Amino acid sequence: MMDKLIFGRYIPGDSWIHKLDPRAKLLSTVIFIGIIFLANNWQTYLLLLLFALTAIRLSTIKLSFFINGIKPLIWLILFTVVLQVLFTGGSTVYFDWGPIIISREGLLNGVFIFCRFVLIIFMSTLLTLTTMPLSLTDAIEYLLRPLKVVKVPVYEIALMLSIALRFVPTLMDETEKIMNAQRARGVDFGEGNIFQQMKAIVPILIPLFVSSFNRAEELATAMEARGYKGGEGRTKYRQLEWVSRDTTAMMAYALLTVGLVVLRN
Amino acid sequence: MQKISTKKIVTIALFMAMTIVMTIVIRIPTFRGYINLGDMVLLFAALFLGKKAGFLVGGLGSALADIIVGYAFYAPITFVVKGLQGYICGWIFQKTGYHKPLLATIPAGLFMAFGYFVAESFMYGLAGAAISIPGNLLQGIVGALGAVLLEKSVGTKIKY
Amino acid sequence: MDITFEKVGYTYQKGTPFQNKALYDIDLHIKEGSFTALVGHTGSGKSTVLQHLNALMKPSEGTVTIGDRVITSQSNNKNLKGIRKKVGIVFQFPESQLFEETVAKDIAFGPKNFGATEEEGIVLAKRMLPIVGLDESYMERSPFDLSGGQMRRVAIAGVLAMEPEVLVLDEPTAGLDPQGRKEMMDMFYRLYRTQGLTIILVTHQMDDVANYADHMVVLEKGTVIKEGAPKDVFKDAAWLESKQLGVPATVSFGSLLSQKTGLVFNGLPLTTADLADEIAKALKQQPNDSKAGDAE
Amino acid sequence: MDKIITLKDISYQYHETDDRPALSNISLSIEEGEWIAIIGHNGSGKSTLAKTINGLVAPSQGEVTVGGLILSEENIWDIREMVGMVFQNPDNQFVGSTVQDDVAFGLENQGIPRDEMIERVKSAITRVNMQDFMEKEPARLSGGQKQRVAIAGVVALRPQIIILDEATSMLDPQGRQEVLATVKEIKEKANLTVISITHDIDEAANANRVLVMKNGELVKEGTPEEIFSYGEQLIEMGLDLPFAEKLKSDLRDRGIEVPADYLTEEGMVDWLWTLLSKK
Ligand SMILES: Nc1ncnc2c1ncn2[C@@H]1O[C@H](COP(=O)(O)OP(=O)(O)OP(=O)(O)O)[C@@H](O)[C@H]1O
Ligand SMILES: Nc1ncnc2c1ncn2[C@@H]1O[C@H](COP(=O)(O)OP(=O)(O)OP(=O)(O)O)[C@@H](O)[C@H]1O
Ligand SMILES: [Mg+2]
Ligand SMILES: [Mg+2]
Repeated sequence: MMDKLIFGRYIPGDSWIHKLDPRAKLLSTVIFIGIIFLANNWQTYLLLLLFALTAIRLSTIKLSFFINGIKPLIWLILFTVVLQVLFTGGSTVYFDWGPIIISREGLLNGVFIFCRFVLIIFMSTLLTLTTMPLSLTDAIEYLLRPLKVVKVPVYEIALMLSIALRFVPTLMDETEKIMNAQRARGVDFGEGNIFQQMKAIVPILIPLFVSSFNRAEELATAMEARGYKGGEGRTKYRQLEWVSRDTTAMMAYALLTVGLVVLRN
Repeated sequence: MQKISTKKIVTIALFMAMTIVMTIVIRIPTFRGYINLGDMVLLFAALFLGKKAGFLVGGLGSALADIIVGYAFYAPITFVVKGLQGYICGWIFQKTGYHKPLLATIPAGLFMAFGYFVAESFMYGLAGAAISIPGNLLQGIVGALGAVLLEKSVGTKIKY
Repeated sequence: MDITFEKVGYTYQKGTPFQNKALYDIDLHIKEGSFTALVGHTGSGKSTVLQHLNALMKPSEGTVTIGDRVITSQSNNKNLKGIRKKVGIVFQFPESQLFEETVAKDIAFGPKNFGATEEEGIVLAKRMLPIVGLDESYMERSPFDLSGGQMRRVAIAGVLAMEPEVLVLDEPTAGLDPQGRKEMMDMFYRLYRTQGLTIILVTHQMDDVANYADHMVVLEKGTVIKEGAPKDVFKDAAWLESKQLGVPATVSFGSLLSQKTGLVFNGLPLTTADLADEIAKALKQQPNDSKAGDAE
Repeated sequence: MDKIITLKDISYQYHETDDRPALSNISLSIEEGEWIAIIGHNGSGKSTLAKTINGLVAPSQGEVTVGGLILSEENIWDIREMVGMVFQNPDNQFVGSTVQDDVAFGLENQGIPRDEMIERVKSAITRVNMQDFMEKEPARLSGGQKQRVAIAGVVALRPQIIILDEATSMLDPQGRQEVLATVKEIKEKANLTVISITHDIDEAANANRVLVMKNGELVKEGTPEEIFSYGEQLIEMGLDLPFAEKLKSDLRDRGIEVPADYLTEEGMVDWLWTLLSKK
């Protein structure tokens, strides 16, 4: 259980994509989700699909990992697609029954929405699979820096994020240990109705929270003993390096955007 | 910039970690898949540490959880919606004199369901967004109740 | 109730890229009424073995037989409560499992899960407190206001209240001071002696093994590399040292003494009392021998 | 030798409602390069005493001098640079996400330039023999390894004093040995002053001087030999009996006359040998 969670769903590797600066990856994911709304015909979707598949190829991670990412959302996706198909009017009607109309436009729309879902999931899965959560917090901190002007305590927030990530595996372990201890005392988890299940969780939650507060107390003491006195005047050990590879990636996105603008209706 | 005490930084960080853990580990199966207890943690944080902490734990903790489990595309929405959920909870609790936690957590939970609805309507259209309302509402309510229970039972067991 | 492992193997996260084989080929027999010590390095698989003892884990390979229940990888998860009640586990740092408002309620939590009523639970709690060395005045106190050592006692009382036949202890004295450690070990030994509990103890303290256990199992890298009575296992001090497991102070002192004085012990003295007996005997014997010599 | 730490008449109480102060009228001084063990039963005030030395606890009365500076609001951070602390629970003092990040944490706090930081992190990690684990997360380390990283974090700051507050009590015997060996080696090389709070007899035996706390007071002090010769009383002081003492007491029960002085195990063997060969 632990291994999975230390990395999130990160799959170690050293492909071109793995090596990209996390800022570049984070930005590109955001850009991709933005420009996907530019696509409105099959040429543009095809272009996006090619782009995404190339990126996946470059990551050397098996396609099945990405397809797995779709599974949990499949019902939501299908439902949305069906609604799109049923309620989009159009000129070429195949079927008409009161408010329910199946038209050529509707079908096409359904297919496009489906593609949009798949593409978004693929690209965000790519981010998760190729980037360690820790480097992501580095990137988030960097991208938050401008907020310092409006008095947001960016250093402190960054520190919180990295401490949070550092403690996730520890707390997972602790959760598992407490669950085991309570199971040994006769608690059944995952049985009964929602209220019974909530009740079964109380003996995990309370110890977990109490111990977290104790941890916080001890950790804060340890940090102050090590000279932590606030964000000011601190230097940074970790540094991100933006190299030509990252610029190339951003250029690719610029080209993709241009391509979409040219091809869209 | 007002200085944040080390203890507060660490406590918020641990709450963020808890949000992630509760989102990932504890899943209560319901009719529409799962509900997780991330909301409960962020609402508890808002009650206990105030609105700003509620915003940080809700926004950053939950967004990080989204990224870790592979729904990075949800992270920006989550950041805003859950961040505000925490903030609203903390704000109401403060305005109402720290007496009635349910008065703060329930509206925050309702806001969350509404927030996701608005955000998702851009992605999936109105109908697609509407289908996640019941699930989100349930999760919001469970979170709201859970947070209040926690505040009652954990609050007496720690010195903060 | 006997517990038997046959060819047991366990793999964490089987079928994922992270799978990790923690146990293999374990054959083990724990007799009813025995006091078994389980020793081995950190990561050798002790805690993983423990969780098989009450079916918190199911073996990936092989079978675990607990009383008359047979657990394999195929067993379903229903009706395990019977096993959980009979085999009580005190996990490492058990104070972290406390959650109730009062000591009494926390102790009664286990029994209630196994069908006891509120009142029965309270009666049990009242009975368990003196066993773990606390008095009745603790019943209504919050467990979170107690000292670390007292919290641990309450947690142990919570497991004892389930009235298990087998008591499994994962490093129960870790982090306690020497006096607390001794009191706690004496308490388990009393339970073993007077109530006939079967005890399985995970420990790094070879002195505890020597003082209390009648059977010991040595784990290394996920499998059993030695099993037997402590007297026999500790005989091979060189082997234990080579495994960096150490020997009880009595054994190392005894061998130092034999080397220097040529004193031969009648069997390996494991406890300080045994050793003192042997030394006293030697001291009293020799004058007699030499007197006999003088007379000639 | 110079006094590196002087406490003058220190008292401290956590809450006004406490029935007795956590520390009352403690005075002591520690010389540069000494290894001090502080023992005492649970709640006797050992941790509180340690925390007054670097200002984590501000005594309500008395004066603390560290490295020639009288502790005050102004120089508290300078003093914390001189005093490194390692706490009991390995998990609750690991701040960084990996070994190297954690060791760097203290250096970041002091605003050390990055180039120098990289060098110091590396050499500190090498000191504690964790160089193969630079990139590892805490979740993948054993307790002993985590404590060694904590020591590296202290060493990187080049302090003059290191305080171990039951730093080995949650570890298995092997982890305990690893940590102690590491501290010993570093102490030799850097002429550190070590203060170790402990319940472990072997750890106390390393000290030049043992201080005994009881109910917030300093009740005894002496060399390990002097303190160990208290025999049965050691248990009340929160320490186990040395094996030789246990054996002595069992022999005494069997009507054998034993010396009152403290004996090491070797000493005990020698004594028995003379006794056996005399007869
Ligand atoms: N939840 C888990 N997921 C994956 N691997 C695990 C998990 N728990 C333990 N392991 C691995 O299984 C092996 C045995 O671990 P186990 O905890 O049983 O050892 P142990 O002998 O109890 O150690 P210790 O003395 O440190 O408690 C180790 O290699 C460990 O890394
Ligand atoms: N944070 C705190 N708030 C209130 N009282 C405290 C706090 N920490 C310690 N005390 C009290 O101060 C006294 C001394 O505690 P301290 O922790 O210094 O003892 P110790 O000798 O280190 O004990 P141990 O061996 O258990 O670590 C105790 O009575 C304890 O209950
Ligand atoms: Mg273990
Ligand atoms: Mg202490």
